[in-house]
Amino acid sequence: MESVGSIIMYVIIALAIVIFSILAVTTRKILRAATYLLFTLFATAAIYFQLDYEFLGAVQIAVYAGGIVVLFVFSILLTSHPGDNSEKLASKSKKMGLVGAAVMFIAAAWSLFSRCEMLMTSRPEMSNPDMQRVGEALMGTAHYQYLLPFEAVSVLLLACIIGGVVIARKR
Amino acid sequence: MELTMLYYLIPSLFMFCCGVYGFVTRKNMIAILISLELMLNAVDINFVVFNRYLFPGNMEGMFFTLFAIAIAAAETALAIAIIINIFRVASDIDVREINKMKF
Amino acid sequence: MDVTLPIIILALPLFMFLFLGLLGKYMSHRLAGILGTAGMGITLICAYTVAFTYFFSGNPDFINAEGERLQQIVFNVTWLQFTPSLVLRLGFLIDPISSMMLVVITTISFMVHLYSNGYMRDHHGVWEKGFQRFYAFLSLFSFSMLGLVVATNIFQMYIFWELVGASSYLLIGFYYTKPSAVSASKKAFIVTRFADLGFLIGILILSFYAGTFDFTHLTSVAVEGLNHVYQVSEGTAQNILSIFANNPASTFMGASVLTWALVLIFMGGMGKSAMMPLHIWLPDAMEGPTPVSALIHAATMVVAGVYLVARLFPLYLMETAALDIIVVVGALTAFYAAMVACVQVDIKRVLAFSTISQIAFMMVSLGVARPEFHHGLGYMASMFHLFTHAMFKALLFLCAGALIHAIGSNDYTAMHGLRKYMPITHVTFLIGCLAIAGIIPFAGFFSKDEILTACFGHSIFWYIWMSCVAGLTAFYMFRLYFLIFWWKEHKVHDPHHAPHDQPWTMTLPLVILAVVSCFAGFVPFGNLVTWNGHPMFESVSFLTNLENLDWSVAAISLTVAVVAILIAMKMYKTENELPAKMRNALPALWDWCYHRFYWDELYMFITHRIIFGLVCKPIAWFDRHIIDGTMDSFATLTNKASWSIRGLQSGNVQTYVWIYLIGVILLGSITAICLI
Amino acid sequence: MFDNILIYFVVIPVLMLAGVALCKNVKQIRAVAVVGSLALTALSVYLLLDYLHLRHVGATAQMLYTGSWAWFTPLNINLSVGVDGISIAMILLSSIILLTGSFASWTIAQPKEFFLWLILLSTGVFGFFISIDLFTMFMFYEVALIPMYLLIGVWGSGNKNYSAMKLTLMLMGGSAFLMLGLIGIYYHSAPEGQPLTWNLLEIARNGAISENWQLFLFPMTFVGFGVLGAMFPFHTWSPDGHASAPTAVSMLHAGVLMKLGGYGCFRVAIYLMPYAANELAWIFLILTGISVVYGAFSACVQTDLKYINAYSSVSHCGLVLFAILMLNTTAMSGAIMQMLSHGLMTALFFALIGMIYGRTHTRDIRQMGGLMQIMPYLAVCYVIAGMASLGLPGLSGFVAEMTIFVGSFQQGMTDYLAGAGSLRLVFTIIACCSIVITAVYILRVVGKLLLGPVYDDHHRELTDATWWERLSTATLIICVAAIGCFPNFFINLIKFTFSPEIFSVLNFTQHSGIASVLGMN
Repeated sequence: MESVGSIIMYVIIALAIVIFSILAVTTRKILRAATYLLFTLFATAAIYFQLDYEFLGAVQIAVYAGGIVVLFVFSILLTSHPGDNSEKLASKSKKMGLVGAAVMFIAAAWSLFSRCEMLMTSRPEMSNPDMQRVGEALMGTAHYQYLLPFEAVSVLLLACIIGGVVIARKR
Repeated sequence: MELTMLYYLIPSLFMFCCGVYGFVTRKNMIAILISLELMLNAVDINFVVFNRYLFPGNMEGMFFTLFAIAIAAAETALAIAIIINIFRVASDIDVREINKMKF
Repeated sequence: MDVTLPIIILALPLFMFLFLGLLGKYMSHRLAGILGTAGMGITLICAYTVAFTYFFSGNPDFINAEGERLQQIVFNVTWLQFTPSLVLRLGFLIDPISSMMLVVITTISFMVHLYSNGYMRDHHGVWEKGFQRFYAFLSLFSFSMLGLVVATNIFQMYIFWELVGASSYLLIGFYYTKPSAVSASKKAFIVTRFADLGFLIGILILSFYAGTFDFTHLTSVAVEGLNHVYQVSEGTAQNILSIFANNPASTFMGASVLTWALVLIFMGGMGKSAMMPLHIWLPDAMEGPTPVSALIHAATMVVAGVYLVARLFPLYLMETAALDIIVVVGALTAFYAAMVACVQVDIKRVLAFSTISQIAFMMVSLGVARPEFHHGLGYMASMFHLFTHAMFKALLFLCAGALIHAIGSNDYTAMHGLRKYMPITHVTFLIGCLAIAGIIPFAGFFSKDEILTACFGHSIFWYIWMSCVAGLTAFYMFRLYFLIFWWKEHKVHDPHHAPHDQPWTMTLPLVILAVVSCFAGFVPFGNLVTWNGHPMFESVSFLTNLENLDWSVAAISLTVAVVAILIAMKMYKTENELPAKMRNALPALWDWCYHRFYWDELYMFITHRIIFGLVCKPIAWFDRHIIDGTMDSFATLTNKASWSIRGLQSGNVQTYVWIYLIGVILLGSITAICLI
Repeated sequence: MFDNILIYFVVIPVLMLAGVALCKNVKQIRAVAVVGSLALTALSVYLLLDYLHLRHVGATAQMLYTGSWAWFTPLNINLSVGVDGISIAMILLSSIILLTGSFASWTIAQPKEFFLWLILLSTGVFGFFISIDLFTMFMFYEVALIPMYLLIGVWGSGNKNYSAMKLTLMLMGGSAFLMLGLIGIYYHSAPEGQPLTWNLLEIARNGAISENWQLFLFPMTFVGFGVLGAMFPFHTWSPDGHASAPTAVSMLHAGVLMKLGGYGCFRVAIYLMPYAANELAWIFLILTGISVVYGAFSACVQTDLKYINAYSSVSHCGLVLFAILMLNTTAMSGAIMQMLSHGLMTALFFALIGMIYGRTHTRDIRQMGGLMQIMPYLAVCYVIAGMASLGLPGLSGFVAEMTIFVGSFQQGMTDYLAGAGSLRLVFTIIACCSIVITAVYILRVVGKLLLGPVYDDHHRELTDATWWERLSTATLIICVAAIGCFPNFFINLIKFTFSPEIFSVLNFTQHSGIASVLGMN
């Protein structure tokens, strides 16, 4: 049994995710969409916190909410014509998208519910992964340690930095 | 009431479907990118949830998410660089117009 | 026999061809002419030596104790080995007919070489363009023709047969800037090529059954070293016949295989010797320079067909059906050509048709020859006529060349009354005409008389037929003679440019050939050339031929000839209305003769309308549109299929997502359904 | 490995490739190409003499100079080499044509790239002829095909993209069949339980391909090689391809590459699958027999010089395959002679056409005439080539055709008398007819193009051949005349292979396969 507080917390998080997701994809002003995305990301971070992954939550806030959204905002400001930052959606494509998303949602939800028992296990106890464990796992080369992907990602990031500079540079 | 996996998977699924909806309906490339981020986030949540509920002793899900976040950041940065570049060339970022590279 | 002379006979002309052909343009015209003529002169001497050695030396290699002439193979080198037994050899065979042909070819060839030194120049002494080339081609032709007659086997003959065809092509087309010469040369080559197809298939059949190409094996027996009795003994005949008879396929479409082979081989002869219906190339071949016509299209190459049949005569004797075909073809051709010759305007064409007719005489003579009658008189007569005809027809052509050279036109309408201006030509031409008309004692009389005798012995019908042709011959030749030299006076506008006799290089051959034409008839051919090598007469003297004449036949033919000459004289000696009246009396006949019975038109129709129009063009169309169209349609189909699915690759990311989504949902539902 | 002389036929072209790649200007490239191809020619002449010497002193092995080096052992792929008289003849032909082709492309645009591809192509050709391993053979075959696309597509003329694409696709289609056939042969190359092999000689020795499999694999390989040999109805790449290709490529393609088809047909298809060769010969006899007359008839009405020659190649190469299918020593020897003869002759033709085209800028015979007066050397060479083509004795065409006709006729009559149907006989006679049709189209061209009055007065200013063109054509003419004058030398070189001990198909008493199918008795 969970404490009532965490249930209330969950409800708030879930509502935030649902509402801000919908708003992020339906709002006509692109800057607002970015803002709603930010809220969704915050809600996601909250989930991580609630599931005891504090480090992950922190990364989520720092990288996603802090970095990516700022990038979005910048790019929106750079690419939108003044006074023309809204778009009209064709109702047909809207409907189609809605139907597609709904079908997908129903199908996935149905398959989730059809395995309801399996998913109804209670949350096991877990010691919060402290920074030492995270650090060791990230920097080790043994089983369940991730130095290689870490390096790969770092190289990727480097490539992205260079790529971003090259692409965005003025000729 | 107990907060089982299902309780976390449903909002994440919802988020994912919102991402899909946004991806197929929006015309602005940045909006599409935002939708993409939503989908990524939903997947991240799933990883974490599964890790937390099914293999609490391990950290694969968490690390996967961690790397996914890093890669998403890289990808977004690059995508935005491309978008800005396209905007420079075409002064428009409507995805329907950007089809010079088809066929 | 020593191999040196035979090798020189073959190698020297070949060398002269290569020498003049490759280096000719670096030497002066005069030098090329002198070299060519000298080369031919040496060949002539060698050939004469060989022939006279063969005929008169009494060497036991050449003549046996019974006085029978033998075949001897001087050398025979393997050239191409088809199968262990079937070997194509190149060699040198001497026997009566090849020796005789050596004499004929080298004589005429030398005369022509000499004559061309004068002919291939205009009145101001400027040499014709390509003079060296002309001599090179003449040498090539001489080489090929000599190789043909000394062939030891039928395939060697075929090889040189093709080579003479090619050199004839080159020489007819000597004036290659003239379209008519080009098309004439093309026509000559293709028509003879078509005939050669028959020859080739005939050879293939013959060699398959007989297992050899060699004449010695095909036509004689009693192999003793290199000497072969030139005779088919009873045993061999049975042997060869049984080869053909013991096979299950020995008859094909009602005729024996041997007959088929021989008829097909004769078809090759028909092509080269311009027998109907393959004669159409010869009149056109007159587009070549006149010396060439004299050499190739009167004296040597065109008699190759006769020579071929004579060569295989013992085989033909085994299948007389083939000989009957030869008679019919020959007789029809002789008559047809004589008819046409009566109305032609171009003097070379008249001579060409006369050639066709005379060769047909030889063919008929071969066809009617049987051992039973006068020891194969027809064979001897044919060879005799070949010999005399070569001489007097070459003479006539060279005279015609002199006339053309002097006048600058081929038509008698531009000549008339030339007897005063060109006396030597006049006399020599007259001798030629008398010889061909068969007036005693000129050469043609004796040989033609022998032919008629042979026909008489075979069938009275063909005798009468051929006598008529002989009469026609006398008529058209004297028509030509009178129209050129009499009819009316020649109008000369400028005395300096009056027609005149030619330089000595041209006159000398005329005189020599005229003398030969006067006396060639007295050569005792019956003792030299017979089908089995057996001499016909016991003793030989200058008058042998005269003594052995069948005077009843001779008298009739003489009468016919004289009457024909008189008619010609009446009609053409002075300008009168008679020819026009004749023409108007039988307009259709005249028309048909004048247009050579429309053979050319028929061939044009067949080649252009049927072969080109109904075979080649449809095939080419079929290839481009059906075959290639099918191949292309594979490509087009693939292309179309690609285009039709091209739209899926729209470049629109959202479309891809849609497709992806649909795929995911479908896959998911399928999985779900399967799991349930 | 490098002690085997044969390997140098691949090494020298590779060195040439490197040399051309390092060259700085056109003179160096020409030097490398000429020196390299001269070296190849010298090497092949040496090989020929040495081979004759070895045979003379009593070497009786089927292939001499054999060698084998493992390449990929899990699939038993080796680089196996070995030659007999036929391969040597083909190698000699290839090197001569490469040499003359280098001269013929003396002034080509972008010489470096051109020669690189050309030499790569010839590497494939030489490799193919020295290989006796099916896999390496196939590989070299492909190496020879691919450069063709670029050579035609880049340096060609006219509708070159279409032609290059068509040629490559059709030949690739053939390769697909061929690969299927070769792999099939590989999997049946040895009896149950023994290691599989790609080696031709071992496969033939094992004789393990079952009759049913032969019936399947024979058409695959025969069609595969037959496409390259321009067999009806897969010949349509030939006119377009040749018409568009640059001179040297046409020469090499018609002169050598098309021979790969014929060579492969007897070396692989007939040699390894004698049973099926005997059973199925009738199908291909009909097709190739049609090729012979069909190509000739088509050539009669073409107006483009290269088309005429391409169709004539269809006819002549059809005769090669036709003769091979006679399964008779004489005819098969004739087929090899015809390959040599056609290779040299058609190379000469294409060289001359290229030279004429380079001057007049048209290949339409209606637009030209009287070239004999303008460029006598080229015209005389053309006449000689034409004479060789129509089978004038003393030139190569005659001996080849006559050997084929004699052999085919013998086989046809044997069949016929043995009650095995008259198919061979009938088609032999039909094929004989081609000599007349050949004369028609050759003389038509000669008459229209070279003789007669000058058609276009602008042509009067054109020049005759340059020294490299003279060298190129003279070499070919000498070779053509050499074969024509001394055929027995070549026949003896070839004949060793076509003995019944080696070609087991020659042992078959004529089977009634043809008769039973067509009901001809």
